[in-house]
Amino acid sequence: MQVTTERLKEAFQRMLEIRLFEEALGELFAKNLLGGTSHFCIGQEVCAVGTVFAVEDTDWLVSNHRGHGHLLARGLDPARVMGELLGRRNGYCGGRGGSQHMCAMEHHFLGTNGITGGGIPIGTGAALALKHQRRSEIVVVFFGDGASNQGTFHESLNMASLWKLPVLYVCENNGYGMSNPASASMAAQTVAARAGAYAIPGQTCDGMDIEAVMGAAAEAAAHVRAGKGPALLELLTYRFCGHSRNDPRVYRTREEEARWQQRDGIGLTESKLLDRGVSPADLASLREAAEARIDAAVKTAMAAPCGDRQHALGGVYA
Amino acid sequence: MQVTTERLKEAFQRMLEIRLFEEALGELFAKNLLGGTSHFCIGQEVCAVGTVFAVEDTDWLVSNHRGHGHLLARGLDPARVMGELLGRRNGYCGGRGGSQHMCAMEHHFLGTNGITGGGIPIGTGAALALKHQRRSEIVVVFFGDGASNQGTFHESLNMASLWKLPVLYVCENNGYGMSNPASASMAAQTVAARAGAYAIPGQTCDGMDIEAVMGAAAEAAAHVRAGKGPALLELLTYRFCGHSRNDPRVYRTREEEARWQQRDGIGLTESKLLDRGVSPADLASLREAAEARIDAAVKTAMAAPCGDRQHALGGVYA
Amino acid sequence: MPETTAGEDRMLYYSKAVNEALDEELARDPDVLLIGEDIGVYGGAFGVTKGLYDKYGPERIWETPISENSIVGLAVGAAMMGLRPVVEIMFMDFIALAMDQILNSAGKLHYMYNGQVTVPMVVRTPGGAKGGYGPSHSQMLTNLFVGVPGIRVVAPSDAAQAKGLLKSAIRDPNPVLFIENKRLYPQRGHVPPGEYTRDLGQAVVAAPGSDVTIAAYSAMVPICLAVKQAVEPRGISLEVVDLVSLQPLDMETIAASVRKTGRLVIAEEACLTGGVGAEVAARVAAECLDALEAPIRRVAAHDVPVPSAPELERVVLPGAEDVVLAVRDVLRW
Amino acid sequence: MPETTAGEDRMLYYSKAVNEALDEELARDPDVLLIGEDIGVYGGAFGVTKGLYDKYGPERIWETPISENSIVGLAVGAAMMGLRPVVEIMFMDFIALAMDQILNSAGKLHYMYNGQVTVPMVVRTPGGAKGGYGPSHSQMLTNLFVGVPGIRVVAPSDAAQAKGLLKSAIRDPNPVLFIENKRLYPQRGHVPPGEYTRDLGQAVVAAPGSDVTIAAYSAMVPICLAVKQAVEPRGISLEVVDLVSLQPLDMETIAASVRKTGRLVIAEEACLTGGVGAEVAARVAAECLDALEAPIRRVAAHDVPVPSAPELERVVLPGAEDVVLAVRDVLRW
Ligand SMILES: Cc1ncc(C[n+]2csc(CCOP(=O)(O)OP(=O)(O)O)c2C)c(N)n1
Ligand SMILES: Cc1ncc(C[n+]2csc(CCOP(=O)(O)OP(=O)(O)O)c2C)c(N)n1
Ligand SMILES: [Mg+2]
Ligand SMILES: [Mg+2]
Repeated sequence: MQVTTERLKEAFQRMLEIRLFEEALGELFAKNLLGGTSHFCIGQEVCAVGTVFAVEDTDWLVSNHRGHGHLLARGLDPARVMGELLGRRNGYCGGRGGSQHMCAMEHHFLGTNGITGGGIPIGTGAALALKHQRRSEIVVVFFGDGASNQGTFHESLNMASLWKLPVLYVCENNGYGMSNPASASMAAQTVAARAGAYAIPGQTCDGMDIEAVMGAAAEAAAHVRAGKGPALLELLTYRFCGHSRNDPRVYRTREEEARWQQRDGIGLTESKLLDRGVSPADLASLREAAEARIDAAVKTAMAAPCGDRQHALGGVYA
Repeated sequence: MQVTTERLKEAFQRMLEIRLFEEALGELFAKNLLGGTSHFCIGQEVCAVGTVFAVEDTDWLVSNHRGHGHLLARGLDPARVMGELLGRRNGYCGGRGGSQHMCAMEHHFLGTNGITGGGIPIGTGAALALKHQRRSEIVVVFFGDGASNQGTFHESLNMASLWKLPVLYVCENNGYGMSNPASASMAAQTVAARAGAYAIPGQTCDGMDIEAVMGAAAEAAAHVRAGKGPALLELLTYRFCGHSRNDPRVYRTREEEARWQQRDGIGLTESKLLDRGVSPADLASLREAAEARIDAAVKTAMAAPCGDRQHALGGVYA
Repeated sequence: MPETTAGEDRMLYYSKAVNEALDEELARDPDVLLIGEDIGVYGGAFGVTKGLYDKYGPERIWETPISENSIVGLAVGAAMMGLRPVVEIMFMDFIALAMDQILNSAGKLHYMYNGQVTVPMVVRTPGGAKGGYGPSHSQMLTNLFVGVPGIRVVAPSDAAQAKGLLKSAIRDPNPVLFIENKRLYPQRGHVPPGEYTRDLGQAVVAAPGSDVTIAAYSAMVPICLAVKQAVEPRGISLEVVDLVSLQPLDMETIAASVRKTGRLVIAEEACLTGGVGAEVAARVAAECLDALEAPIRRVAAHDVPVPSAPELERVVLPGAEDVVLAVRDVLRW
Repeated sequence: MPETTAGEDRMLYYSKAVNEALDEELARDPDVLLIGEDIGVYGGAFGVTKGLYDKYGPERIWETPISENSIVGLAVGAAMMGLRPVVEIMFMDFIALAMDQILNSAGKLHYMYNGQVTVPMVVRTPGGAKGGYGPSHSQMLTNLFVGVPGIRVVAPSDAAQAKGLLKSAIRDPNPVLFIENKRLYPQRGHVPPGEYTRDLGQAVVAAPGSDVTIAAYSAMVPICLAVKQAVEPRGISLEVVDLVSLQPLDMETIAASVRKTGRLVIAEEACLTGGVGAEVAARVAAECLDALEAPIRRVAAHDVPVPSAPELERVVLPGAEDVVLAVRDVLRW
């Protein structure tokens, strides 16, 4: 896939926005302005942006607990995503869902999901609906290496393959399920190696290289869109941060982290842009735009009101 | 594996007993002397006897809903198995469990299981215990092609492989999960093809050939017993009967059934014995012994009393 | 399965009534799909979907591998996209495998996604024992669902209800757990001709009376009706209230009956502890304490797995005698 | 986590008390294993298993992939073979995934296999909300388990109980669901030194009183104790009964208290409908109707998913004010 420089710049800015968004979130956590927990995707921005940019805006996304990147990559309003995290009325779910339960139907975003592996059958069912309705969109389901050990992975990929459903399974293999190294959680060496058990194409791709991800995702999406059934795309990546709030990361070494950080996908993208002749000044203005956007988002969200008693108690039934 | 003629004769008689046992059961059903339902293994006797005969009597067995063959192959008293089916006090579980929930710890039989796929993690956990206790036995888990689509299959095989647990997974692929053809339920062509996803050996074997089954099972069991981790053995077989009571078998043709019946494992074993020079008279006396044993078992079971109120209500907690 | 049809006055098997509802809804609305195991040519373990595969084919009848949790998850995803999937879980016991998708997805999405999606799906499943199916094939697991917000639960007790309620359930924008009953499948009942639906949230006074209210659901309703007949000659008048809806409970109908009779017996096939009966009793005791002339009696299965032997099963499950004893109890007070 | 230790008089975090129980039982009995996700070097999502992996290694601490149903199934199989596995389910919400193995295996095997096996396993899991975890990480799902025969359910409300009960649970021959609480983990309490166990089936009068009985469990107990203190100056004397055991319920202790006070409030963090409170209310109404001077009041979460925003969460969950209102209600009668 040939990625135009314009598109690459957009991707670069979007990845920056995601990172800045989560860094801002980290500060809010540090100031105790947020309750609960949240899972950052710092380090994995390429996976979200590369995949989402490679498919159509009308394609449907299903995400997991680590969904901020997916949400922002899809073009949701950062102020409303932040509002949701802060539990505000302006949030996409009015503060009811929070980080792990955020949905934006207007953006064809079917939701983040707090149950590891829980989104896999839901996305598969959405694909079943698309097939039934003879629509041309596809579904992209994001999940992690850890989630690929859940029974739902097996059950869903099997059915999707049998029925040739239009669904692209994207596994962001960041090497760990929480603290558990992928090598200790998966008997197979890669998640893609499991594709054979479902007679679907499985491919492993460098998840730090935006062009590689966009290329692999576009190819896999084309296969799916052509009606040939599901595909499994594994993106090798790394989260630079802890699993969630307050993770001292005892299960891995600082050296390993440093090694991966040298291959930071945002930095790599920056180099690509410089190589393509984009000027440092241009890059700086992209960065400024990203910063301005996130700053404004945080302000808007912080200023938004919370829901009231009726909002808390109503709307359980349609 | 060289199977001695003596052993082959034993296997032959045992398979006959299983078939006669279930035919007797069929008559009891026809006379409405039994409630509920039951799953016959007529046609699949080779799988049960071949596998169970290939492992040690102290190895542990976990079975599924179609367990009469496994129970009898292991040498349980047919009168007590029949008693259990008839809900009698002499049954292995005093009539509480019935066909799908029968256990015989004295025979290292960890139970049949009415939840499709439910026995797979249980057997895996038993293997974990054996490993923890540094014991030399292994666990054999029986299940069907249909069960291999449950999440527990995926989850359990993955963990067993990671931890090199001493468990042999034996899939009796009889081509159908109830009415659902294996080709419509599994995206992969064979169950054994799924073994690769767990980095364990997977082998498909003719489930109508007793020597082949004994050989393959012995080999797989040796692998497992040597501490090399689990193995998956798929036995291609066919149930000549319906899935359960009152199955009109609309999902398959009489021609297909006839084709398989020509390869009846009991008949094939008989031919093997004749080829080895066993006389027809010898075979007839094996048959008579089997008939006598099952006749007696039915009589004993029918004469046994049912449990009382206290038996129904007590013993929920240890 | 021969059906007597006398003009408009049709006697249908409960299973056939369910089948008719499915058939009519499949015909009416192309968004209705069936999803489940062995629901194709086989027609389901209890024959409920018989004929529908031939009529509607694989585009409408999705016969699945054995994968309960994901099957329900599929339905959730399809429902979010606007379809109206109807899942069959072959025996209610197996629904435990799908508990996650029912509890954490189906029941929550509409609320937690702030109304952006509805989840118009139905999970049909037969509960209850039928003489010898054993511990993993005989449970009435209503206890598991009374505490799950966001889903509706209905349990029809006869053919007419089964048909009307299922049609309503399919048209309802919420996830509905539709509890059938193996013992009711072969029972016949009058079914009105043509199109009709039934209110999903409404209890029904199945037979009026004045001395004791018996609140029951599913297969306990015909048993209680039989008890009513049996004790009538002794001058005892029972009012049988068919709960129909277990979530929400129609407390109005129940309370009105209790206020009339002053005495309440609740009869269900589920285990005693933590059951629908507990909730009804707790609410009645809170709302109608003044009207109660005797302690409420609950009739339910013993808190024991359902054993396989029919002789043992009969001991564990509630029967007519248990209802009679409870009635005697509340009257003796 | 610094711990104050003044001679024998130790103040331990609830989470540390659980940790001590695990540590002592691992040391005492080589058949005790821990099984769960991230329970190794990470020490569990709430730090409860911290240090145990270093001490006991992978032969005793089985850190698993994310596979809840099979993890519980593994424990069942291991328990049948004589081990005493202790499973950690990271958040109680995820237990829905393992419902099948709990309901259809763990709870049934001893009975249905006619006593040939026992299933001495524990499933530990933290229930409840803690300010912002959201709908899939905040539930107190006791409602799902009150109707599951064959398992014991305990829910300790303080550190001392947590330690003693967990040790008893591990030694018990039955499957035990051991419900911890995220909000209690960082609370400290006196823990007796050395070896001790606590009776798994016994409720405890946490604070005696004479006007109203409040029956509560888990994190609602400290809330009710605070309410007791708060209303005392107004001359209202509350008796707080800590249920401790939810299955079986210790009706003797509860009934004795109700007979003394004549008034009952039940407080729990689970959803109102179909909860432990319903069962307690139903039993008290049946057994002590004569002693009741006012209708029983239940305080519980609204029948709503737990929203993520802490402000909304507070509305949905029961708090001290709700208990106070309920007390006022039963006294005004
Ligand atoms: C059913 C369930 N089990 C466990 C968890 C706790 N949990 C949240 S994220 C996570 C790790 C997931 O790993 P992976 O799928 O690799 O995604 P990653 O966090 O690495 O992005 C775990 C164990 C959960 N949320 N749901
Ligand atoms: C969880 C669960 N789902 C469905 C069933 C109903 N059922 C019983 S056996 C069976 C088919 C199993 O197929 P397979 O594993 O191939 O075994 P076979 O019957 O062919 O021996 C089904 C669907 C069940 N008992 N448990
Ligand atoms: Mg990961
Ligand atoms: Mg099969």
